[in-house]
Amino acid sequence: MEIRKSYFADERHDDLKEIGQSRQRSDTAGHVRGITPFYADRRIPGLLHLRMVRSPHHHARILRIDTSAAERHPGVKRIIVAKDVPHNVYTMLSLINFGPEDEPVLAFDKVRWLGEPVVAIVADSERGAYEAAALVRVDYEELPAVFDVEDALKPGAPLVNEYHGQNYFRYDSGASRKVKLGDVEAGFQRADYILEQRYDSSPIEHAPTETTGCIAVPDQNNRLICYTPTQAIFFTLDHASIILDIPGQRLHLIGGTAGGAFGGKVDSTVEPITLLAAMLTGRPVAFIYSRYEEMQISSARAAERIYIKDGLTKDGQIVARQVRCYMDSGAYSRLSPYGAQKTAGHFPGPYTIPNVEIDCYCVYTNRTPSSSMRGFGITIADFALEVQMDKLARIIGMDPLEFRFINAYRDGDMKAHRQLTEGAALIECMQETSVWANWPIESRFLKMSSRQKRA
Amino acid sequence: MKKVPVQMTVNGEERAEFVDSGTTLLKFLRDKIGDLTPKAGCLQGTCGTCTVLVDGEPRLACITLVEDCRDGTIETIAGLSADGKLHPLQQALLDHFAAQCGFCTPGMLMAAKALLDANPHPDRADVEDALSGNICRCTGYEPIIRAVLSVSSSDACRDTAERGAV
Amino acid sequence: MTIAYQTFSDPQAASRFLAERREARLLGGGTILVRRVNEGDISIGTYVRLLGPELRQIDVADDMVRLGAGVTMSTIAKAPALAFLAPVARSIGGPAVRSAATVGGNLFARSPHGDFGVALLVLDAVVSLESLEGFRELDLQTFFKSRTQLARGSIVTAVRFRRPMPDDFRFVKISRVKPNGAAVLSIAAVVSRTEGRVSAARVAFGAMAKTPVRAHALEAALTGAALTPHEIERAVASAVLDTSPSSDAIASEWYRKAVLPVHLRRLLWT
Amino acid sequence: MAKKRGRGVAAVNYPTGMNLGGDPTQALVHSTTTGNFIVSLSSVDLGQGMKSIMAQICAETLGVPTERVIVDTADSDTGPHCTGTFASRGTHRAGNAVIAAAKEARDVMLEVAANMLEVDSRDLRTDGTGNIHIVGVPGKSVSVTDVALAAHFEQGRSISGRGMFFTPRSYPSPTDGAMKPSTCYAHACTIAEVEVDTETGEVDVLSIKSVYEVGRALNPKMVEQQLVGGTWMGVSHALYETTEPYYPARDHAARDFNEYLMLGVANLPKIESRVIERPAPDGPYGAKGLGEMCANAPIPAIANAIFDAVGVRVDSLPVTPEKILRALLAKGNSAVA
Repeated sequence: MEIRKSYFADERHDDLKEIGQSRQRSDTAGHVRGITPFYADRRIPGLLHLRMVRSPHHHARILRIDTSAAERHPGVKRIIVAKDVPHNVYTMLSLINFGPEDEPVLAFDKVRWLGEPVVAIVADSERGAYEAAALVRVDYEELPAVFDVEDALKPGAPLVNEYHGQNYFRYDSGASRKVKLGDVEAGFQRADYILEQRYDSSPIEHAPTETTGCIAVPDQNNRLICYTPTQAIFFTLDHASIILDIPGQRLHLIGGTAGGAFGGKVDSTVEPITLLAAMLTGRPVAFIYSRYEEMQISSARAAERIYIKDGLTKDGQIVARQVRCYMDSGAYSRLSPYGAQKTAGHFPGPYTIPNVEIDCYCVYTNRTPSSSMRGFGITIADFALEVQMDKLARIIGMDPLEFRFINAYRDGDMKAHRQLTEGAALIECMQETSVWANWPIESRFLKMSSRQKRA
Repeated sequence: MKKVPVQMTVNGEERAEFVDSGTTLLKFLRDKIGDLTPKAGCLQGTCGTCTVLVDGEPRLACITLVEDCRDGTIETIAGLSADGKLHPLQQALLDHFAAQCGFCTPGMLMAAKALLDANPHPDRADVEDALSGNICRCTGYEPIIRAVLSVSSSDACRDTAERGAV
Repeated sequence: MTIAYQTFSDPQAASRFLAERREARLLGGGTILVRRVNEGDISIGTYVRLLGPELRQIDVADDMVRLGAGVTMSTIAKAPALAFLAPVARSIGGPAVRSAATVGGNLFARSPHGDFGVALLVLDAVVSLESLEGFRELDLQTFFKSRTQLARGSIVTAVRFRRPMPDDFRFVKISRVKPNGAAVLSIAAVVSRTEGRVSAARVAFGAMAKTPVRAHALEAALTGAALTPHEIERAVASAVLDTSPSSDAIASEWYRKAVLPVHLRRLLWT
Repeated sequence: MAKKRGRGVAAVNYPTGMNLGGDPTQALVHSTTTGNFIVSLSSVDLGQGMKSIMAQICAETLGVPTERVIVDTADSDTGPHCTGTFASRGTHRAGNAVIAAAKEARDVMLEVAANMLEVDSRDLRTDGTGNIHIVGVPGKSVSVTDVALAAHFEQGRSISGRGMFFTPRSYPSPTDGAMKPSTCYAHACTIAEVEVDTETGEVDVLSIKSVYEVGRALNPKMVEQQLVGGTWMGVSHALYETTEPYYPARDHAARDFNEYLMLGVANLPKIESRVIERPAPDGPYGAKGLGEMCANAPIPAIANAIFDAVGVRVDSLPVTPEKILRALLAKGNSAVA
């Protein structure tokens, strides 16, 4: 990897002693000896194991939950159902005052996705927990389910989540987070070409090699320790204290080492219930997702559907861009309403376009809730944007890289969300790539600068 | 609970223990021996984080029963640097910045050791095959492949090491 | 709550035990069974381990090969007498899977797994089966057709087959995840050529049905065909006739059928 | 066999830090008796090396070698608050907090040293190797160890500092979406080269060349780790990954690593990276977040390269051989009948 110091040389400082040096990582020596302590490496005597009884249906009413046979199973220490959870219905975004509480820790009236937790079994062995789980009887009445984001928004679609009352998250701007600049219709009028395209993605899993989980241990002084790979110690702590309805000072979270996370370990879905199990039993409890759970139960990167409509002039200016984006949040919000909002702020991409209209919807369907993942709100948008850019260039017979230079944002340009561009460097990245990869472009583009004001 | 005796050599040490019958080698190593270096990444035999050597062959400890390892010889990375000095493979991973979260690292190292024990001069395809059962989600594999190839002394393997300079 | 581990050196005794105990299962390399237990399958209560050197033995006499059911993929990959099968064995998972996975276990692997069975099928292998009724042999085609209905307590103890002429055996496994991910499909073929024509052909497919299958229509079309692009193209058109692939996480039914002739042509022609 | 090659380009930017701000992070720094420094945080190292980078940032600010800094983090009893490690915020937010804390600690350290050397602390400089010198007076210096000992046992001073970094929360306008999502953006441009098998739709990504603008590469080897690993994930996303291969249908959902397809160890393209630096005014030593961005540009670059190679567009992720083959057949471009 080469650092090309000729770019922005006057803005760089090279007089630093530690910064810019490839110091060895402090943790690698532990990694290669296998002594880095991950949460599941804590050896705690008397550890109990938690397993979930999960919904076998995508959408169903719960008629009856019978745990009596499971309770009698030897080795079972505690069965936990919704009523045992002090603050059962929560939303993680409540910590930043965002949206209604919409998700139960344990389902009680309805299940809204295949795999939703209904009953937690705490037993003295994994096997014992599995055996007891098989003895739990839950009667369901299946309900029609909806899996497609646009179907979910049609009149008459099954209502996924009653806490929202409709199958989308309601922003203060309405059904979608909106960004508007200029007048797109006027822009389309001015355009020589219009291109409207649809882009889709399927859910993607973080797939960290270490599955999500935690170990909760009752401590002295009426406190609880939780060994966790959470990406956000205090986010998880605050969240657990809300769900358990106990003051935060009773909780002591110890983490800081994750066997991969990629955004999937922000959710805090395991810590509250495991802490509760430790409180209810007075014993240390481990809840470790199986690989199946990691694949299908832990949040995914949301599937998205994105429509982009562009107005283009013959000389390569994008004069209007209209985007409708649907983020498939699954049955609950988790962090998706925030992600959809981030997407809205990201469009129309790193390009200066005078007329922009963005609508990003966070849509509820009967699938595994989605949440943050590396590139949250951006990755799929960039896929759509950059394929669209390629198509636009080809419409007018222009080189796709040169086309990007024409439209690339520069310092001082007004963005759609009304911030002036600062610190732009897209042009320089493209210049270096062009030269290095031998992708020829006209010399005028090699002379451009992100710091040069647009004419 | 039925306890059964098992005896084997773990990283050069004779071990005799009573275990629950049907115990996996992974559970045995982690819970009985206290060797936490093999990791439980999937318990399905699909990720390689629990890779150890049994009688010199790479095995997935999560789907191997300890009763099938009686009188066997088990090697984990806890034994690689037992004398306090890093094994050349460990040093190579360190030098190549070939670990990030570190969770796959123990299994990767044992898979690589199995390869080099059997074939001291592997080519790139050999290394790819050797690591093909080990999932890494952080590094993109390339630094690990190069680290393993760097341990081999053969010139041929150095030539094939680079699919490209990073 | 623990799982018993019972060893037998007499296959008949093991067979009796398995037939009597619903919760007992025969253990091979653990890739299927131990995984199921780890994942919470509580129907399994006893692992049955069949011991005996013959189970792990490879015997080659003249051109007849006998593989004990417990022979692992890594053993096959290293066996000089079975060099033609090494690419098949090496295509099955990473090295740690191969040092566990057995010949016997592979015959029970569910599609899209079980690539070694595809090779055995094309070799016209015969399966040695131990059950309450005693010892019997089944040709592999019959075995695959009936493997889900085998009497309780049936144990595969060995397979035997004739080693093909050098160069007649061909195998390809198409994986999306390289080098040896699960199969989109696999193809094994034994094609004898005489004077530019196919004198005899056996072809089997993996992941193209619930079990490995022989491609009878294709074999008929190939036999007598000239080894020219045109005639091979004509023959491979009948490849899909004996297939009924499923859709799964690796590939769809449509895709498997669409690319089977392509990979087949490449295997036969190159 | 028909294999066709093509190239595609994509250019992206990426916001650093939690969208719309409002995401504080704190750091505390103190010296031990012998002049080693402890950084107390609650930020989580996800494997990207956050702890090491914080040590480097702290060391630079204090003017001591990195190995003298220990990072103690992610214990809610001992570490001050951090919003969390996500949204490319770790280096930026925690790094700034560490700089602030280390500056405060440095000021005390220099005051103690100034007392020892009987000069004004403004006339002192650290040499980065563990000594403090009087500017312009060669040979007049004290070691950081002696300064720490003196602070503890002679001057009764705590060499310590508190740091907080906070970007005020921006609330989007309900009418036009005016908002401030981020204070700085990283950039990337990627060119992907692919080979497409027109009979099977299989794609081999041959090479990925990317240029990244990251503000400042604080530790180039660790930047490279992110770029290579992130590129791998991007290629993997582009061609392989999904938990629901028949989305929106829920059939055949992946249960394990056999079924959850990822770019295999023998599928790797040649990945090459270059870095340019335009320091962010509010970045720690100019750094921006890059760990997320590097997975993004390869995806459209590959999709565009596939089009360049075989003239079909697959506009849904992942771009599987089946989707390509169907597109080729629809266009009459495949050799398959």
